[in-house]
Amino acid sequence: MGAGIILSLRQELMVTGIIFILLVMNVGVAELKTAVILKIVNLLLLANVILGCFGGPESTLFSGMFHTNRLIVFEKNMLNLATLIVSLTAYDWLKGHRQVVEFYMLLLATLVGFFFMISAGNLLMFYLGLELSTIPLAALSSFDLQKRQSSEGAMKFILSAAFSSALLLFGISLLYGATGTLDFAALSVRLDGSPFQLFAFILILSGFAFKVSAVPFHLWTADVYEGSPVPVTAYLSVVSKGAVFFVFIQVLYAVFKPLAINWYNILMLLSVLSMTVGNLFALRQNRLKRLLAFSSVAQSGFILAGVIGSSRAGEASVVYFILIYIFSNLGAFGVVSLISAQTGRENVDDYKGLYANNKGLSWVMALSLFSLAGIPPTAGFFGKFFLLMAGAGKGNYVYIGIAALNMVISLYYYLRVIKAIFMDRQEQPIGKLTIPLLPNIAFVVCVAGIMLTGVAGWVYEYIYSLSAGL
Amino acid sequence: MNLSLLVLVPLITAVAVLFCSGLNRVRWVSLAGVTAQLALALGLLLLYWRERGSGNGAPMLFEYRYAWFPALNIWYHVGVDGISVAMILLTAFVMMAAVLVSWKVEAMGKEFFVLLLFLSAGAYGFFLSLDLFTLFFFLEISVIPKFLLIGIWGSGRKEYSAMKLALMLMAGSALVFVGLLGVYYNTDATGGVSGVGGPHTFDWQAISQMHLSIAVQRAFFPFLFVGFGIFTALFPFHTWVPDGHSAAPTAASMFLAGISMKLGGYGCLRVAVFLMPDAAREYSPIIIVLATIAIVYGAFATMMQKDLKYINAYSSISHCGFILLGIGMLTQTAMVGAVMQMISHGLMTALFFAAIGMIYDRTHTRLVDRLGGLLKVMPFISTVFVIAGLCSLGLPGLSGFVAEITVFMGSWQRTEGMYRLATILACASIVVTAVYILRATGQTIMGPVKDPHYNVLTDAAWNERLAGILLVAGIVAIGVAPYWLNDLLTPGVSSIMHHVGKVTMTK
Amino acid sequence: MPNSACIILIPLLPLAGFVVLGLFGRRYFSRFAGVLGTGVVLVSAVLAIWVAWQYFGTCLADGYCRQTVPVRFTWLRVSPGLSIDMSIIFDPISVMMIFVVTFISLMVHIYSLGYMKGEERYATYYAFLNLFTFSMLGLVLAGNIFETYIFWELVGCSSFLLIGYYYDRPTAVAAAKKAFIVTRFADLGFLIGILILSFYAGSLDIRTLIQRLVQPGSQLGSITTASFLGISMLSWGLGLVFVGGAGKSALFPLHIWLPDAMEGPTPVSALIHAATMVVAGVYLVARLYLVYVGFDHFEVLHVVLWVGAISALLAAVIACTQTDIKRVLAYSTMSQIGYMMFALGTFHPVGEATTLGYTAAMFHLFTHAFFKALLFLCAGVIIHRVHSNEMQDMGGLRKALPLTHGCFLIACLAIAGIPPFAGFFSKEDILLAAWDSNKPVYYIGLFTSGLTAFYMFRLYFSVFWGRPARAGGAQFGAGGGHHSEGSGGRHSEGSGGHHGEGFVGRHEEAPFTMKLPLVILALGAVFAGWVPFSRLVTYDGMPQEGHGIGVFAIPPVMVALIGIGIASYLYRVASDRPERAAAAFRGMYQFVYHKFYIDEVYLFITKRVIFNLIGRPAAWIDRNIVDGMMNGLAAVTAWTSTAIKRLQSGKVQDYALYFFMGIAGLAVLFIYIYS
Amino acid sequence: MSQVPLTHILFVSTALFFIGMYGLFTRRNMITMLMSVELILNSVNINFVAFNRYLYPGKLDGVFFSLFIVAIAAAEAAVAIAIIINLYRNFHSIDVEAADEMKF
Amino acid sequence: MSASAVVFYILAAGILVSAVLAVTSRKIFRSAIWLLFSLTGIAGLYFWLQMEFVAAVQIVVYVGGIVVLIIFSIFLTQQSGKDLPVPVRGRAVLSALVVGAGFVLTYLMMMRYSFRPAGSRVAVASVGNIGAQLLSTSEHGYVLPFEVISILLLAAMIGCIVIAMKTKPENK
Repeated sequence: MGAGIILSLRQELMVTGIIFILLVMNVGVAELKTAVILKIVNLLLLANVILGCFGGPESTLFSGMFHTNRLIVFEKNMLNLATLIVSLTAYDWLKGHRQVVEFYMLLLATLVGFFFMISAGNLLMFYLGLELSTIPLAALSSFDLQKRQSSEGAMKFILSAAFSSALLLFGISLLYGATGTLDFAALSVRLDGSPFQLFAFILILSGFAFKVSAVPFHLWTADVYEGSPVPVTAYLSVVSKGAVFFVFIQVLYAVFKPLAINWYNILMLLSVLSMTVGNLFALRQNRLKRLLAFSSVAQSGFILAGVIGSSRAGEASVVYFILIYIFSNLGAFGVVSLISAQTGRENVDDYKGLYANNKGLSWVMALSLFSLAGIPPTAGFFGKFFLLMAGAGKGNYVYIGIAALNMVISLYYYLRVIKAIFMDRQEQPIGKLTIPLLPNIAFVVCVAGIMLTGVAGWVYEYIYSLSAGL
Repeated sequence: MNLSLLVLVPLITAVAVLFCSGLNRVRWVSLAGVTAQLALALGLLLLYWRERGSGNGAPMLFEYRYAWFPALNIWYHVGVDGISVAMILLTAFVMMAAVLVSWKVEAMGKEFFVLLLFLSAGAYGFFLSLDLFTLFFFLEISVIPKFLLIGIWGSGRKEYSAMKLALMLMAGSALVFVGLLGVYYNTDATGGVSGVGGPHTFDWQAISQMHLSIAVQRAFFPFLFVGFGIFTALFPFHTWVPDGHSAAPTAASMFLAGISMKLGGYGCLRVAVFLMPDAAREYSPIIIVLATIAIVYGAFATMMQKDLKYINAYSSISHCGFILLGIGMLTQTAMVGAVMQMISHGLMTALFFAAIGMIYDRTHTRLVDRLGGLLKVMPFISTVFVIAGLCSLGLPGLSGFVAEITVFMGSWQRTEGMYRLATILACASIVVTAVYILRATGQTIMGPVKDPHYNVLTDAAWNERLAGILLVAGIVAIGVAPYWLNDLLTPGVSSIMHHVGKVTMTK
Repeated sequence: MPNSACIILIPLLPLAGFVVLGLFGRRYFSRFAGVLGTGVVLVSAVLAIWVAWQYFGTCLADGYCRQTVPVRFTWLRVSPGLSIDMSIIFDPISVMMIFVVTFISLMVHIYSLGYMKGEERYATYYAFLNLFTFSMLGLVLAGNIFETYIFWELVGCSSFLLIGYYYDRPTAVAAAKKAFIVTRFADLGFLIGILILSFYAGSLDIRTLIQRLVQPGSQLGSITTASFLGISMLSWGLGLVFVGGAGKSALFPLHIWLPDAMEGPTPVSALIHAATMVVAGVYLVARLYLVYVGFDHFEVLHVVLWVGAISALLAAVIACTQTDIKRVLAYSTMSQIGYMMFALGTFHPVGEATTLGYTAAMFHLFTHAFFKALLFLCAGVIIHRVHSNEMQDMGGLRKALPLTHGCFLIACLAIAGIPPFAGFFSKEDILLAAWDSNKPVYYIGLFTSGLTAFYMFRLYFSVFWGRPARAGGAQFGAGGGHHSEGSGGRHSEGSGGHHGEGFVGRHEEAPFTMKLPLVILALGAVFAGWVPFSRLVTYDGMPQEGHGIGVFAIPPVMVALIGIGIASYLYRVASDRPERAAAAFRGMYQFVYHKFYIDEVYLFITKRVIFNLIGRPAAWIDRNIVDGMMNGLAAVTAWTSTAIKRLQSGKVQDYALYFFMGIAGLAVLFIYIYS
Repeated sequence: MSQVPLTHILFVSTALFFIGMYGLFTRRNMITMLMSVELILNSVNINFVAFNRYLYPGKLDGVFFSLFIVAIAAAEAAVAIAIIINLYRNFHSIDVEAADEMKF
Repeated sequence: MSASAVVFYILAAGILVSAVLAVTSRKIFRSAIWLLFSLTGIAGLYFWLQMEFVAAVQIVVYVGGIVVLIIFSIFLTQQSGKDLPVPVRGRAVLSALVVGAGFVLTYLMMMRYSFRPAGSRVAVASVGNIGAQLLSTSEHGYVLPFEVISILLLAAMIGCIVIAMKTKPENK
C-alpha cells in the first residue's frame, strides 16, 4: 500500500519536495547567487518533468478523495512542462528580483494545488486544491512590489477570487444540502435536474468560469494579466487555465452527467460570449499583455466548444489543444517577457520594426501568434480544428459558424502584431537583444512544440487513447 | 510516382534557402528548386499519360494514403487525375516564372523566396489532396505567406490590402470549414468505405460514393461554394482582388492571380459540385447570375481603371467569372471550359503581371497615362505585354480563346432562356475586354514615347526573358494545340459530370 | 485532283514565314526579310495557281465542280457530337479565293520590297504580311465554320497590327483600335450566330451544317419553328452571321473603321482593305449561301440586299466629296463591296433556273481585287512621290509618272465599268441580277455606278491633269493635319532615304519592284473580265450558260460615261468650277463631307453612353458600395468593440457586480425561461 | 432546536450571504470589502453545519468542510491584507475607487 | 414556542442586524466591531446547533484571529479615523436591487426544494473523534486535506512575508 501511495502521489510529492529543498536553501544556506539559484531550480524542475513522465498505476486513495489515472498523469506532466518553460522564460526578470526562492516556493505551491485539484475525488479536495492554487497566485501577481499596477492587479485578483470562491462554496453547500454528499462518485447518482440543484450547479460553474475567465466572469483577467509580472501572467494564462479546464471536464463529464442537457446549453452560451467579447476587446488593445489577455478569453471560448462536444473526441481535443496552447502562449509570453525585462516596453507600437534587429524573437513571436490564430501548419490549426469539430458533433452548425467567424476576427489582431513586427517602422526600434541560454531553450522547445505537435498525428492519437469522454 | 515529392521539394528547397548565405546563392538555390518542381510536374504528366495509355482507368492515379489521425478517420490521402495534373503543371510554370522575375528582390531576399516556395508547397498539396481535411489544411496554409509577401514587399496601401486579403480569404476558409464539418458529420463510413472504420469520413472518393441527403446538400453547398468562391473572386466577395493584386509584389501577384484564385475554382468544382450535385443543380441559377454579374461588371469596371495592375486585377474578376459560369452551367463542355479557363487565365494573368512588374521596375509607374511608346524602348517586354493582352481578349491561337470558346459552347447547351442570356452576356463581355485591353496597350505600348527618360531604359534581362518565354510557351501550347489539354481534362470532368448526371437519373 | 500535301502547304508556308521572321527577323536577317517573306508567298502563289488550274480543269472536264474536303483533323472536341476541326474545303469559291489572295498578296509583297525599303521594322512588317496571308488563306479554305471564325479573328488581329504599324503615330494607333473593336463587335454577332446554327444543326462542319439546315430534317423543324421575338432562330442565326460579315466588309453602319484604316502603309491598304480581307464578309455569306436561300426564308436576304445597296450608294456619295486620295479609294471599296453584297441579296428561289447574283458577286469580287489593288498601289507611288495624300498637293503628275498614269487610268476605266475592262462584265452581271429580282435596287446600282465613274475620274483628273501642284506640296502636306500621311514620322524614318529631295526634276519614277506589280495588275484589270465565271463558279457547282452582252449593257455604260464627262468638265483643267459646284449645295456638301456625321454618333454612344453611363458607375459602385460593404463590416465590428469597452471599467466592485449578475442571469435564463 | 425548521436557518445564512455581497459591492474601503467576504464565508459555514446537523447527521462532512473553510478564510484574509498593505504603500490609499488605473 | 427557538430567533436577529450594520456603518472601527458581534453570534448559533467544536474554532480563529488582523490592518492603513467614503450612488442602488432579487430567487428555491433527511444515526461532533478523523487515512479520514491545507498555510505565510515585508532600499 505504501509504495502504491508513493507511486500514485509521486508528482505531488516531488513538487512538495522541491518546495522543501527551496525552503532549506532559503533558511539554511546563506546568500547564493541568484543566477546559481535559478540554474539549480530549473534543473530540479527539469528532473521533475522527466521523472513525471513514467506512467503510474490507476488508483483511488484516501477513500476516494484522491484518484489518478493515465490521463491525469499526462495532464500533470503537461503542467510540469509548462511550469518549467515559464521558469525558463522568467530568467531575465528573476535575475533582477530579490525573492527568487520565495517566488518558486509560491509557484510550486500553486502547482501542487493544481495537482490535487485535478486528482480531487470530492468537492472538499477540489476546493482545497483550488484555494491552494489561488492564494499564492494572488501573492505572486503582486510580486513587482514597487509597481502600482502589480499591486492593483493583485488586489483585484484576490478580491475577485475570494468572491468567486465564496460563491462556489455557497453552491457546494447547497449541493451538499441537496444530496448530502461531497463525493464525486456519490454525487453523480443523486443529481436530478431540479431548479435548486441547477442553481447550485450554476454557482459552482461560475467558480470554474471565473478561473478559465469565461465571459461574463472574465473581467478580472485583463487587469490582472496586465498588472502581474509577465511570467506570472504566462503562468496564469496557461497553467492555471489548463488545470482548471482539466478538472472542469472531469467534473462535468463524471459528476454532472445528469445535468448534461442543461450545461450543454449554458456552456454554449458562455462559449459564444467568450469568443465574441474576448475578440471584440482584443481588437483595440495596444498593450500587448492586455491583448493576449483578451485573446486568452477568446481562446477559452474555443476550448469550451471542445468541452460541450462532450464526447471522447471532445475531451481529447481539449487536452490536446491545451498542450498546444502551452507551447503557443508561452512562446508569445516568453518573447514579451524577455523584451519587457530587457527594455521595459510592452506595447504593440514598441514592437514596430522588431524584425530589423531581432529576427529570431520575431519568428518565435510570429509562429506563436499564428498558432494561436490557428493557421496551418502550426499546431494551433489542428487544435482549433479538432475543438470545433468536436463542438459540431451535436450538429449545432450555427454555433460553429459563429466560432469560425470569430477565428477570422481574432486573426485580425494577431496580424496587427505581425504587421507591427515585420512591416512597420519607427524611429528607435528595439535594439539587438541578447537571449540568455535558458530562455533560448524555452523558445526552442516552444517552436518545436508548435511545429510538431500538430503535424505529428500520434500526439493526438495518444491523448485520444487516454481520454474517456462523457 | 510519389506525389508527396511535389510538396516536399519546395519545402526542402525552402529549408535549403534558409541555410544559404548570400542573396545570390539564395536565388540560385530557389531557381534550382522551382526547376526541380517543373521537372517533377512534367514527369508527372508523362507518367500520367503512360498510365492512362496502358489502360489504367482508375479515377485517381498514384494514390497514397497514410492514416494521419485515425481516431477521427482523417487521412493524408493524395492522388491525381487529369485536372489535378493540369493544375500542378500550371503551378510549376507560374512558380518558375515568379522566381525568375523576383531576381532583383534585394530587401530580405531570403525570406521572400522562402515564403514563395512555401506558397507553392501549399498549392501543390491542395491540388493533390483527396482528403477534405488535407485539402483544407493546404488551402489555409497559403493565406499567411500571401499576407506577409504583400505587407512586406508590396507597394501602395500594402498593409491595408494585405490585411483585407488575409481576412477575406480567412472568412472564405471559415465558411469552407463549416461546410466541411457539415459534410463530415453527415457521412456514414461505418462500412469502412475509406479504409478504416470510424463513423464519419473526410475521404473525397468515399463521400462521393455515398449519397448525401438533399437536405444536407441544400444546407452546406452554399458554405462550400461561397467559401471557395471568395478565393476565386465570386461577386460580391471579390473586393480583395483589386487591392491585393495591385499592392502585391510582382511574384506574389503572379501567384495570387495565377494560382491562388484557381484554388477556389478547383474547390468549387471538386468539393462543392462533385460532392453535392443535387444542390449544385438547385443553386445553379444563382451561381449563373453571380458569375454573369462578375463577368460583365468586372469588365466594365476594368474599362475605367488607370493603373495597369488594377486593370489586370479587375479583368481577373471578369475572367474568373467565366470559371464560375462554366462550373455553374453543369454541362460537361462548360466544365472542361472552366478548367481550361483556370489554366489559361493562370498563365495569362501571370504573364501580364510579370510584364507589368518589369515595366514598373523600369519606369516606376503603372499609370496608363504616364506611360507610352514602350515598344520602341523595350520591345521584348512590350511584345510579351501585347501577347498577354491578346490572350486575355481571346485571340485564336492563344489559350484564352480556347477556354472561353469551350465555356461558351458548353453554356449554350443549356437551353433555358436565363442561361442563354447569361451566355450571350458573357460573349458580349469579350468585346468590352477588347476595348480595355486595346486602350491599355495603345496608351502604354504604342504611341509616342511619353517621357524622354524612358529612352535610356533597358529591355528585359535574361531571367525576365526566360520567364516571359516560359509563360508564352504555355499559352501558345494550349492555344495552338488545345486537344491534348482537352483529352487530359475530359476524363476527370466527365466522371464529375457522370456523378451529377447519375444523381439526375435517380431524382 | 491535286494532292492534299501541297494544298496544306499553301497556307502553311506563309505561317512558317511569319514564325521565322517574327522570332528571328529583327535580330538575324533584317536585310533579307523582304526577300524571304516574298519568296514564301511566291511559292504558295505558284502552288495556288497550279492547284486552281488543276481544279478548274477537272471542273471543265467533268462538267460540274465537285466540293471536296481533302484535309481534316480534329482540333478541339467540344462535345461528343460537336468538334472544331482544322479542315480544308475545296470548291469553286475557295479555290478562286486562294488564287486571288496569294496573287494579290504576292504583288503587294513585291511592291513593298521597294516601298518599305529602309523601314526600321522592315522584318516585322513582312512577318505581319505573312501572318495576314496565312490567316486569310485559312479563312477562305476553312471547312469548319468555327475554323472560319478562328481565322476571321486572326485576320482581324493582323489587320490591327498592320494598321498600327506606325505605332508611334497616335492617329494610326487610334485607327487600329477602332478597326479591331468595331470588327470585334461585329464578330460577336458572328459568334452567336455560329452558336445558334451549330446548336440546331448539331455540327460545326460547314458541309454537314448546310446539309442539315437545308434538307428538311429533324433539327429543321425546331430551328424554323423555334423563334425569338417572332423571328425564327434560323433567321437569327443567319442574320447574326451576316452582321459579322458586314463588320468585316465595312458595310453600313459598321463601315466607320475602314476610312481610318488608311493610316496603315499603302500596300497594306491595297492588300487588306481593298482586295482580300474586306471581302471576307461577302465570302462568308457566299459560303453559307445555300442556307440563306435554302428555303423561303428571305427576310435575311432582304436585309443583305438593302444593306448592300445602301452601303454602295452611301459610300459612293461620300467618296465624291473626300479629298484624301486613300480615303476616296476606301469609300469606293466600300461601295464596291456594297455591290457584291446586294448582288448576293438578289435571290431567286432555288429550284428556279439560276441564282445569277451569287456568280455575279463572286465575279465582281474577283475583278475588283485586281483593279482596286492596282489603284491603291498607284496611289502608293503617287504618295511616295508627293509625300502627301491630299489631292490638292497633286496635279499634272502624268508627265512625272507615265506608267502609273497609264495603270491608274486602266483601273479607273475598269471600276467605272467601261467595256472591255474587267469591271464592266462583273458589274453588268450584278445589275442584271438586280434587274431580275428587285427594280429599286437596280436603279440604286445604276446611279451608284454613275457616281463611281464620277468620283474615280474626279480623282484621276485632279491627280494627273490640271495645274501641277506647288513644289512645296510636301511641306504643305506636312501642314495638312491628320489627313496627310506624309505628316507623320513615316517618311522621316521610312523610305525617304532615296526620295528625300522631293520629286521636282526627278526622272526615275519608282523602283522596279514597285513598277512590276503595277503592270501585272493592270493586265489583270484588263483581262480578268474574260474568265468564264458563270461556267466555273456557281452556288451548286453546276455551270450556267453565260448570257451574251446585249442591249442590257447599254444604260450602265451610258451612265458611267456621263459620270466621266461631268468629272472631266469639273476637274480636267484646274478651275474654280468644283468650288462653285460645292458652294451651290453647301449644306448638303458639308453634310456629306463629314460622312453624314456617323462617326460622331458612334463617338457619342461610346464616350458618353458606355463610358459615362456604364463604366464609370460600375467602377464607382465597386469601390464604394460593394467594397464599402466589406469595409462596413469591419467598421461595425470596430464600433462595437469601442461601444462595449465600458464593461471593463477597471473597478473591481463592478466586476463583482457583473459577476453575480451573470450568475443570476444564467439562473433565470436556464432555470425558468429556457427549461 | 427541533422546533426551528431548517428553512429558517437557511434564511439566516442566505440573508447573511447577500448582506455580505451587498457590502462587497458597495464598501469602497478594501478592508471593509474583506469583512464582507468574511460574512459571505460565514453564511456558507452556517449552511454546511446546518445541513449536516439537520439532514445528514450520519457523517461529519459538513462540519469538516466548514472547519477547512475557516482555516482557508484565515489564510486568504492574511494574504489579502498583505496585498492591501502593499497596495497602500504604492497608492497611499485603500479606496478601491482609486485603484482603477488599468481599464478598458 | 420553546425557549431554544426563542434563543435561535434572537441569535438570528442579532447576527443579521449586526451584519447589516457592519456593511453599512460609516465608521470603520464600528463596522469592525459589528462584524465581531456578528461572528460571535454565529458562534452562538453553532453552540445552539450543538456543534461546540465548530463554535470554538469560530471564536478562536475568527474572533481571535481574523478580526484582530483586520483591526491591525486598519491601524496600518487608516488615516486619522475619518469617515469611510460614501458608496457610489448608482452602484449602491443597482447592487441593492440585484442583491434583493438574488435573495428572493435563492430563498424561494430553497423553500421549494424538499430536503429529505437521510439516516437517523447521529455522529457526535466531539473534539475526540473529530481529531481522530482528521488524522485517519481510513474511511472518513481527512488526513490528505489536512496535509494540503498545511502546505496552503505555509504558502500563505511565505506570501504574506514577501509582500508585506518592508522592502529595503535597492542600494543593497
